[in-house]
Amino acid sequence: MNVSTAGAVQIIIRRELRLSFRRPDQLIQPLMFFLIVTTLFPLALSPQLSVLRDIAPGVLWVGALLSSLLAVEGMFRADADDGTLEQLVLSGHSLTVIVIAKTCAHWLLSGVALVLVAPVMAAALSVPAESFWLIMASLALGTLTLSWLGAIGAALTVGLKRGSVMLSLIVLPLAMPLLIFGASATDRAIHGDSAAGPLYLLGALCLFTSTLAPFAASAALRITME
Amino acid sequence: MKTTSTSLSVDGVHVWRGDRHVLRGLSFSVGSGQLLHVVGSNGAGKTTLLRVVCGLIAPEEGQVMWEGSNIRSDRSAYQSNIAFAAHEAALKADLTALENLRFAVGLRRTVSVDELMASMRRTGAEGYADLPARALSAGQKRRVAMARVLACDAPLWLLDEPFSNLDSAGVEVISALIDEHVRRGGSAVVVAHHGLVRRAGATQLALDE
Amino acid sequence: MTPRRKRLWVVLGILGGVAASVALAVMASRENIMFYFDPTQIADGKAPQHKRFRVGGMVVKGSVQRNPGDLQVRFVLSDFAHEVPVKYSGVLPDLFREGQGVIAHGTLDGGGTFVADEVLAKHDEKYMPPEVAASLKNKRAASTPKPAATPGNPQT
Amino acid sequence: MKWTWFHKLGSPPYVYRLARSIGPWLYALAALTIGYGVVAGLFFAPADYQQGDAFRIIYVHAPAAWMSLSAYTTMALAGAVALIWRIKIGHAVAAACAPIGASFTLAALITGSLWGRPMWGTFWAWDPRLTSELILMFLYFGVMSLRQAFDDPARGDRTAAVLAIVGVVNVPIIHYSVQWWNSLHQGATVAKFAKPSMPGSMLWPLLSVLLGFMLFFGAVLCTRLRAEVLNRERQSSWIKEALSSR
Repeated sequence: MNVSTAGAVQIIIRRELRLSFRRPDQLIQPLMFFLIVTTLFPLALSPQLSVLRDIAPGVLWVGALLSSLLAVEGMFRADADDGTLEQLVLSGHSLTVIVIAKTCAHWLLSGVALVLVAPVMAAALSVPAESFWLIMASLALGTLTLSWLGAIGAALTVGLKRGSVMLSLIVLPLAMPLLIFGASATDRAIHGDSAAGPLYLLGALCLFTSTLAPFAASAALRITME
Repeated sequence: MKTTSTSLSVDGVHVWRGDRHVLRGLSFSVGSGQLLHVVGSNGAGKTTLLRVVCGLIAPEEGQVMWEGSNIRSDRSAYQSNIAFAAHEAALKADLTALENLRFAVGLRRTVSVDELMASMRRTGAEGYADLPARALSAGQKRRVAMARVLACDAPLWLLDEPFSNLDSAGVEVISALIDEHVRRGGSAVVVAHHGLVRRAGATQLALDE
Repeated sequence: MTPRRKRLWVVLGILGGVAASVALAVMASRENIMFYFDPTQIADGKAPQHKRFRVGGMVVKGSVQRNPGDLQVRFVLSDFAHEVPVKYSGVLPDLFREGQGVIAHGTLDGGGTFVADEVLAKHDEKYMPPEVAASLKNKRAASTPKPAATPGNPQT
Repeated sequence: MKWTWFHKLGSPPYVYRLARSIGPWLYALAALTIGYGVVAGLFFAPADYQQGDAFRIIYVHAPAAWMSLSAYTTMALAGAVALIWRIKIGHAVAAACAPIGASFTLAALITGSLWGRPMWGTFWAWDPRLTSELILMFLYFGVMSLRQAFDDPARGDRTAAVLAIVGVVNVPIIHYSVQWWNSLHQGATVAKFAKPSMPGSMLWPLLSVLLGFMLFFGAVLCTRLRAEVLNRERQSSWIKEALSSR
C-alpha cells in the first residue's frame, strides 16, 4: 500500500521531467546562457585559434559554472511558491530522499544537456575532437557536483526574495576547487596529457558531495520552510 | 481507513515568530471521530498552529503527540498519516488537475486513475480533470485540493480555510465530506474564520491575539 | 525497516561514500596534478615540451651568472640527483641566493634549458639566528652533507 | 545535576553577565601577552639566518592565520550546538564570531602578501594554501550576508549555521594544503607532535602573540556577544535590570 523509497524517487523524477517538458524554456535558457557566455570570450580576447585553445578550459568551465547556477535557482523556489514543496515534504518520505530525487532530476535535465552541448562550444574554441570524450566526462562529474552544491544553495535561499545574488555568493566559493580541477582536466585533455589526476579528484569531489550534500540541503530546506 | 483509535494531542506548545509570541502554551487533543474547529482573528496563529501539527514547524516548547509518541521521533512515518490542505491549493500550474493528483497522491500510496477520478467526482471536480491547473479558478482549485485530501486516505485531515473561494454548493459538498470523514472514525483539524462548521461533535478552539 | 536499522544504513552509506572519495583523492595524489616537476623528472623526459610548468629545486652553488648591464641571469637548479639549467630575465626576489630553494615557472626549450618567466624563492619552515645557522653548517660539514628541505617536499 | 553549567550557558542573562565580567580581564591579558610578544619579537628576537629582519612579520601573520581557522571552527561549532540542541545563544556566539574571524583572515592575507613580496618575489601566488585561505574569506562573507538576508532573524541564524557547517570542509584543506600539494608556502613551524623548527628566543614571542590573539578573540567576542544578546533579547524583562544594575 505504502510507496517505497525507490518508488517515491521515481515518481518525483518523472514529475520533474514532465514539468520541464511542459516548460522547455526553463531547460533551454541556461543552455543558451552557456552558449552566449562562451561566445563572449573569443570576441573579447582574441579570435586566434591557438589562443582560443589555451583559454578553452577556463571558458568552458566558467560557462558551465554560471549556467548551472542559473539553472539551480528555481530548483526549490518554484515548488515553494505554489505550495507543492510542502506537499512533497509531507508526503511521508524522508526529506533527504526528496532532495536526492529532485537533485538527480535537476542534473538529468540541466547537467546532461550541458554535457551534450559542450562539444559544440569546444569545437568553436578549436579544441581537437579527440579530447571531446574526456571533456564531456569531466563536465558530467562537474555538473553533478554543481547540482549538489547548488541544491544546498537553493535550499538555503529558498525563502529569500532576491535569492540569486545570495545563491552565487554561497555556491561560487564552494565550487572553486571544482573549477580548478575541472579546468585542469580539460586543459590536459586538450593538450593530450594524462588527465587521470584531476579526473580522480573530480570523481572524489562528486562522490563526497553526493554523500553529504543531501543531508545539508535537507537540513537547510527544513529550516527555510519553517 | 485505519480503524485504530487515532489520537492527536498537542501539549503546551509555544511558538515565537521573530519577536512575536504566536502560540502561547496551547494544549488540546483530537481523538478518533472528532473534529476540531479552530477560529480566531487574522494573525492569531491559526496557520502556524496547523504547520506545527504538520511537523513543519518545531515548537520552541511543548510537544505534538500522535498515538502516544512525539511526532519528532519519526516525522515521516507520522506525516504519512496526515492529509494537509494549505491556504494555497498546491497545484502545479503546468500539470492537469489529474496529473497533479497522480503525483501528489502517488507519493503516498499506490493509486489508480479510477480512484482519483472517483474522489474528484465527490468534490465536484471531475469536469476539469484534464485541464491544466493554470486554467482553473480559485474555487475549482480548492475542489481539486480537497479531492487530493480525500484520495490520500489519511486518518488525520488538517485543513486551512477549506471553504474560501467556494460557492455555497461547494461549501455544502466540502462540509459533507469532512462530516463523513469524521463519522467514519477519522480526525480533522479545520481552520475556518467563519463559523461554517457547526456540526455535532465539533469542538471549537478559539485563538486570540 | 525500523528507524534504527535505517539510521545504521545511512551511517554506513556516509562512511562508504566518504571512504570512496578519500580513496579517489589518494589515487589522484599519485598523479602529477600541479604541473610541478623536479630536475630528475625533467632528466627522465617526463616534463612536457613547449608547455608551461613549474620546476623546483636548489640553486647550485657557484652556478649563478649575471649579465652586467641587463637583468639576464642563468643558474642551475638541482634536486641533488639531477640538474637543470635555467635562464631568466627579470627581478629576482630578495631570498634568491645560491643554495636557496626556488620555484620557476616557464617552458623547456629544445636544448634542455628551462626558460623561466617567473622565479619565486621558497623558504622552509625553519627559522634560526645566523650564528646558529653558521655553527650548524660547520657541524654538518664535519659529518655527511644532508640537504635542507627542498621545495618538492616541504614536510621532510 | 551536572548539566546545570550547560543550561546556564544557554541562558542569555547568564551569558551576558559572564561576558561583561570576564571581558575586561581578557582585554587586559591580551594586551599583556601581545605587548610582550610584539616587543620581544620585533626587537629582541634574533634575525633569521636567511630572511633577516623580514621574517618578523611571522609574529602577526602566523597567529592571524591560526585564528582565522579557529574562529571559523568556533563559529561552526556554535552554530551546530545551536541547531542540534536548539540553544539560541549559540547563534549569538556564531554571529559574534563571524566578523572577528573575517578580520583575522583579512589580516593573514594582507600580512602574508607583504611578506611574500620581498621573500618569494610576489604579492600573491595562486597556490593551494593562499587560494584556500581566500575561499575561507569568501565563506565568512557568505555566512555573514546570509544571516542578514532573511527578514526573520531566527531563520537567518539557522541558515547561516548550516552554511558555516558546510564550509568546515575547507578548514582541513587549508591546514594540510602545504603537505598535500607542492606549495610555495612553507610547512608548519609549530606542529602539535613535533619539535618546533625554531629556537626558543624566536618561539616564545610567537607563542605569546598567539595566546594574545586568542585572548583578544575572546575579549572581542565578549563585547560583540553582549551587543548580540542585547539586540536579540530586547523584548525581555531582564535587559532592563541588567542595564540598570551597572
